[in-house]
Amino acid sequence: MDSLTKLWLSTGLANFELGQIVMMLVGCGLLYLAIARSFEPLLLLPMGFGAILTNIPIAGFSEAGGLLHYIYYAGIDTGIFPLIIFMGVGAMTDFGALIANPKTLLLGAAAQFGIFATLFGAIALNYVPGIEFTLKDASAIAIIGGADGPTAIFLASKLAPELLGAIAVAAYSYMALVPIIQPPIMKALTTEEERKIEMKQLRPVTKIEKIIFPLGVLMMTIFFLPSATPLVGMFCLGNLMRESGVVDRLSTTAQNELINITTIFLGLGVGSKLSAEAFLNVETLGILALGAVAFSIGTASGVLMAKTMNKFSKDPINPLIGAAGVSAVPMAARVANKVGLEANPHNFLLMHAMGPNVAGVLGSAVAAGILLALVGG
Amino acid sequence: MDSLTKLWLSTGLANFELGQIVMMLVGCGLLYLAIARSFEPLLLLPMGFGAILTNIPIAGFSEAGGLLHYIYYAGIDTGIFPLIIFMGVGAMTDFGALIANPKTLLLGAAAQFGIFATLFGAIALNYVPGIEFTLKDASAIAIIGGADGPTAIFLASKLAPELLGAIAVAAYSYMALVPIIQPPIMKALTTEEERKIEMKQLRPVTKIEKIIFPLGVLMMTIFFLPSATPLVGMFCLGNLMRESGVVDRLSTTAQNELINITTIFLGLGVGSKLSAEAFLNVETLGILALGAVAFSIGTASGVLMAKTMNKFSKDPINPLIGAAGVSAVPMAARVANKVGLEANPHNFLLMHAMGPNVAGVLGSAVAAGILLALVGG
Amino acid sequence: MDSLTKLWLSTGLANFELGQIVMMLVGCGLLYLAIARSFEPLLLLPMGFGAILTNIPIAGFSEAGGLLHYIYYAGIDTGIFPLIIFMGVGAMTDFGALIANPKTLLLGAAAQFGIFATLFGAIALNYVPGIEFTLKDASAIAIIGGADGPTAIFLASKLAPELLGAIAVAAYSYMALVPIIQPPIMKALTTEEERKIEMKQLRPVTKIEKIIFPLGVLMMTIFFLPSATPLVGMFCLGNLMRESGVVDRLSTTAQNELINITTIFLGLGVGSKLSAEAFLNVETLGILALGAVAFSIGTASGVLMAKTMNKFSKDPINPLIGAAGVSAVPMAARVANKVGLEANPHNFLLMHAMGPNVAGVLGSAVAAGILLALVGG
Amino acid sequence: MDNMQQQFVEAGTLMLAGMVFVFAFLGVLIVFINTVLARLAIKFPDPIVVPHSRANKKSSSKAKGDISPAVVAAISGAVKRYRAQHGQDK
Amino acid sequence: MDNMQQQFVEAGTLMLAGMVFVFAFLGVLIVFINTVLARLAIKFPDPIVVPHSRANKKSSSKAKGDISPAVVAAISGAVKRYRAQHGQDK
Amino acid sequence: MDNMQQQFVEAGTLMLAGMVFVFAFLGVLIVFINTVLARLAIKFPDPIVVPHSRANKKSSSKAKGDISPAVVAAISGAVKRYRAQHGQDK
Ligand code: NA
Ligand code: NA
Ligand code: NA
Repeated sequence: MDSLTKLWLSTGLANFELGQIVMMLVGCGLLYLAIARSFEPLLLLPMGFGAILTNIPIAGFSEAGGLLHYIYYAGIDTGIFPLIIFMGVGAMTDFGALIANPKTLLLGAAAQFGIFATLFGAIALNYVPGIEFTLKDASAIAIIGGADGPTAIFLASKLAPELLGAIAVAAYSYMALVPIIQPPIMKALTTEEERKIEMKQLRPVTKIEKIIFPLGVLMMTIFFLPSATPLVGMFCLGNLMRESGVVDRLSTTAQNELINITTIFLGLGVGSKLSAEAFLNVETLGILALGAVAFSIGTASGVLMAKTMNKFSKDPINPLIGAAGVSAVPMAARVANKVGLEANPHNFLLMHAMGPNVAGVLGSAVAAGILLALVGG
Repeated sequence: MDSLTKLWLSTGLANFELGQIVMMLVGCGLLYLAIARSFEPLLLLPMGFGAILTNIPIAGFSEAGGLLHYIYYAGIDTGIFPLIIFMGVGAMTDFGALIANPKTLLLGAAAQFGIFATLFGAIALNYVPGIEFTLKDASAIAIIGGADGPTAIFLASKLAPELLGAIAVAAYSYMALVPIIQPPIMKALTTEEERKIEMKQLRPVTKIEKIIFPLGVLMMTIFFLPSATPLVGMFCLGNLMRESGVVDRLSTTAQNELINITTIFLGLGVGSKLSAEAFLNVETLGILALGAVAFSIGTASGVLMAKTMNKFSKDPINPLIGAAGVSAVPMAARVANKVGLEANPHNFLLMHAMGPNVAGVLGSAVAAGILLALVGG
Repeated sequence: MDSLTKLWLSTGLANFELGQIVMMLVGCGLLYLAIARSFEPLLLLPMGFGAILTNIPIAGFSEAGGLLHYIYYAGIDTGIFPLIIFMGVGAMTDFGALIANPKTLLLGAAAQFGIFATLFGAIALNYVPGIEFTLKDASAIAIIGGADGPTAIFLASKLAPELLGAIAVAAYSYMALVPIIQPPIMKALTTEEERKIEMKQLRPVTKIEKIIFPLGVLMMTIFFLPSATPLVGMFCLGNLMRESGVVDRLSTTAQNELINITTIFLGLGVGSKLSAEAFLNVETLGILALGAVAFSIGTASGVLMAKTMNKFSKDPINPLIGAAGVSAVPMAARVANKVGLEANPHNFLLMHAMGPNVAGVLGSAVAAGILLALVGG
Repeated sequence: MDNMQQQFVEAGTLMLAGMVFVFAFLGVLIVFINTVLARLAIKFPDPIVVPHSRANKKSSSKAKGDISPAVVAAISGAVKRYRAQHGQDK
Repeated sequence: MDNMQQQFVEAGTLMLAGMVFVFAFLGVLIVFINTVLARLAIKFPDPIVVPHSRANKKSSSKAKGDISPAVVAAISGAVKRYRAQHGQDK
Repeated sequence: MDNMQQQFVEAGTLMLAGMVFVFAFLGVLIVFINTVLARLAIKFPDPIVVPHSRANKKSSSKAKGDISPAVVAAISGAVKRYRAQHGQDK
């Protein structure tokens, strides 16, 4: 009988707390979004699974000696996993469209207004009882507006690790929701005529430009914003490996096995931050609300910037591509293309939208660097 | 001359101890089994090599600062390597046959009697002078009967790290010997008529069943046996990645590069536990003997359970597939198929034996969890 | 304004030191050599990039908590990365040519004179003011003559970590320069007649020989030089995985993804040692000079040994293949082949030069072991 | 040996508790498969993949030696061209 | 709430400084692309890959159903051999 | 400079000991290859892979433009079918 009692006391049923059950359901919700809805499944599946594991009573996944504990402290607390992901993303990114039409960098810049406006909004939320965001917290939340997962995880792990789970959930959920969030905003801010605008074909870009571009970006980051060099540096390393053409085996590995391995563990590690204490509170609701605001403002700023540029530009600019400035590569560019096609079946904006899209990645890495420099100290 | 003396004193020849030489021969024996006999070469080759390296005098592979020391403490002492392997095995496992014929889970349950009977036997061995197994030791030894390498390594690293080497050697050796150990037992316990039994074709299994199954297994483990969730959880994560169909690149990496990398280091790390002090003693002989007993009892229980079920079942059950309940995937299922074919050339049992085979993996993970819960505390 | 001041103070421009700028230019130089000149790009590209990153002011890549800090201390300080690379190189190496013509081992031995002569030279450089090499430093520098990158990094990390950056730069640069350094020396030391010598076709080598060879090499290293067993052991493990034919999936992973991942991080980690304090001094100039001397002496010794052997050998030996004894696999063998073809368009030395070439790898690993045993204590 | 006896009792208890638990656990899993999964399978059947007369194609190509129609078309074209170039078979 | 006001001022300053900086940074990048990269592109144009009448081939093969000349050559040989072996068409 | 001299002596000793050792080590390896490996090669020769007239096939296919027999068979079938379908060459 002693054994049976011991066995019963060692069951989950005898030890569950309500918060753990709720968080497991949250984890199941993330799995549902990942599997049934194909919402960013590469990260949400391991993240949802990690959320379930971390909330198992007794098992101690996230306590000293537990698997998720090791993963979190080795890979996320150190910033190593997001940086490896960023290297892989860099190795997957083709800056050709951006170099061919550099003006689109301004769209990537404008869309970052989503970040800074959200920062303001996060501070305003302090009026709500139960919410108390420091400037660091607010900065980590605001980066959701950058629509870039690894950037958000990296910044949150540095500025507000206790909010990391909620921030990552919000960032990836809204990234997956881009095809739903963006089109109404894009349509509301543009006229039918504007959406019909066809753009000039892009010029071909030479190999030397593509090789020097990441180095130029890195140099500028070094000169003006060293705090962004971890993110930008690893991104540029990946891109240089890709474009140099002399280390194809490293580039291929960075784009495939290495990023895959890291993604599994990054997802598990982020999921391990979805504990009841850290997630089940008013602040999480605030973060989710702010995330939606951030994406909307970012989209709007990008579109409005593109409208303005179209007025002054020699070559026509379809305002829709401004929405791609929030990054969320390549989904946002595809959304711009789709909305454009709806207005004009001959209007192929995909390549033109890739410019602001990758500009948005740089833009939000720069914004993250600014926040680290000014708030992180 | 001084240099020459120093050089001589730094040779292996001047520093060998007998135990080290014997253990190197053991390592060579494992390499021989792996290469010439194809005995579980994926693990026995690196394990044998690790055994050689760890016994090199002066080189200090397993001392602080040595390569095997890092590997062991980072990957095995923490349990990370066996868990990654388990995730990869999960990503390789198709539960279709089990879902189509869930009764076979009982065969996987019955075969675990090999584990618990061995536990009893290990305690009995304490009558032998020179052997003194605690209940923890006995539990770690008993898990050999689970016929599942990573489970055995995981449990031994938690309950009896000093026996890890001998346990891993026994587990993998007997797993490789399954085609030799099992057939006589299977034939002794069945009649020619029973072996000829053909089974009904399995029904097709839908995608939703395959997706929900790992989640259901995980939930049950959480409810009833949290101590098994590291093993079962990672296994189910791998299986979910496989069946969900939305993260194929993660699943592929888990089944290939990630499991390969981990296997190399797991083998080396386990080999590093094959030092003379830990291996050259009566206890190792006891472990080897108990391992053989464990496999035999597990096989017999599985077959006898299948015989019994066949008597009460509507659809005929060939008792041979009970032997596959020990796990040792997919070897034991192949053995069942082969013995079946010998009795009846039209009798293809492979798919039917895969059910108890994967049930055995779950069964031994559950058994490991019970031992951890009751003995590990 | 406060923010703007803070932002300005957080720029790189406000914090640059001259040494950092120079070292970034050195990093750019390495990138140039890697990309535009294809000089050992697999290592020089990440190394050059690491050199840039480590010299960014404020960013703190190589300080506690920085990415390169983690990489260096986890992978290079421990010796793990070079050993994994060595395993991969072992899995890529075919010892067939060496086994078919074992005499070529003597060429691999002779070429190591480049190492030991350079050790003497490094001590002699202590006469130069500003240079003060201990015997450990001199040994770490001398190993450049081994023309084997991972061996040099491994030894330098053990004997003279503060010189690691300069040693790695020298080793890889000269390895890339082998097609320029070697031919004049080879031509100066051989007659036109000698270069025309055609060699007997190599006998086929059986599988069993290829399997036992790495084990034999390991056993001899254990007997006579345990301090070389980390390098030789991992090399032989890789080779055994290759030749055994039973673990092809491990061998393939060791030759591809695992070595690629490790190469990226090894390069970054080595680059992180290219700080201004460690690199911008007279000692670096001395190391670069000694490296050139080492390669030249190694080449010359190999050729002279081959000349001598040709006089006493029954079968003709083309002295050019002696130059391949420095290792730098497979470049040095190709150089021998090319110079041979220039003298005699029917003279295909590639396979014959592979013997001394891989012998050179063993030779320099042995030399590294000797230095570790006699100087490292 | 009082100690041994106690150990045997413990081992025996473990054996009993363990086997009961394993059977219970896997038994519940059977129930889970037969109820939850079975219902799910009915509610969410796999989409039926319309093989758009793939079977036909397969059997016909098999009858003709496993050459796919695409290859046949390609070869037919090639043979025509060959003849045109070489002026044969006219 | 003095504290809140101060936080708003800080947040506002951050917003201003941040947006100015982001635009300045990406703006300089535009200049970089339009000057440095543009000049490099002129100085080091991509090597022109001579398509050795690939265009011709392509169009011709398209006209004839997308069969490459190499395949045609192979098939021609095969047809010849087939005839030789079977003694047809003589 | 007494210290320098001592260092030179050490370096010289290292050079001597090192080169002797390297030659001895690799020399013994030669002996190992010539004795142990050579004997093993005789005792365990590689299984002779019967190339089932692969050599013939190779040379014949080379003579006919490197088309494998399988492809020829496939094409032969295709040609036959083509004729059957088009009623030519009868
Ligand atoms: Na962005
Ligand atoms: Na089992
Ligand atoms: Na060498």
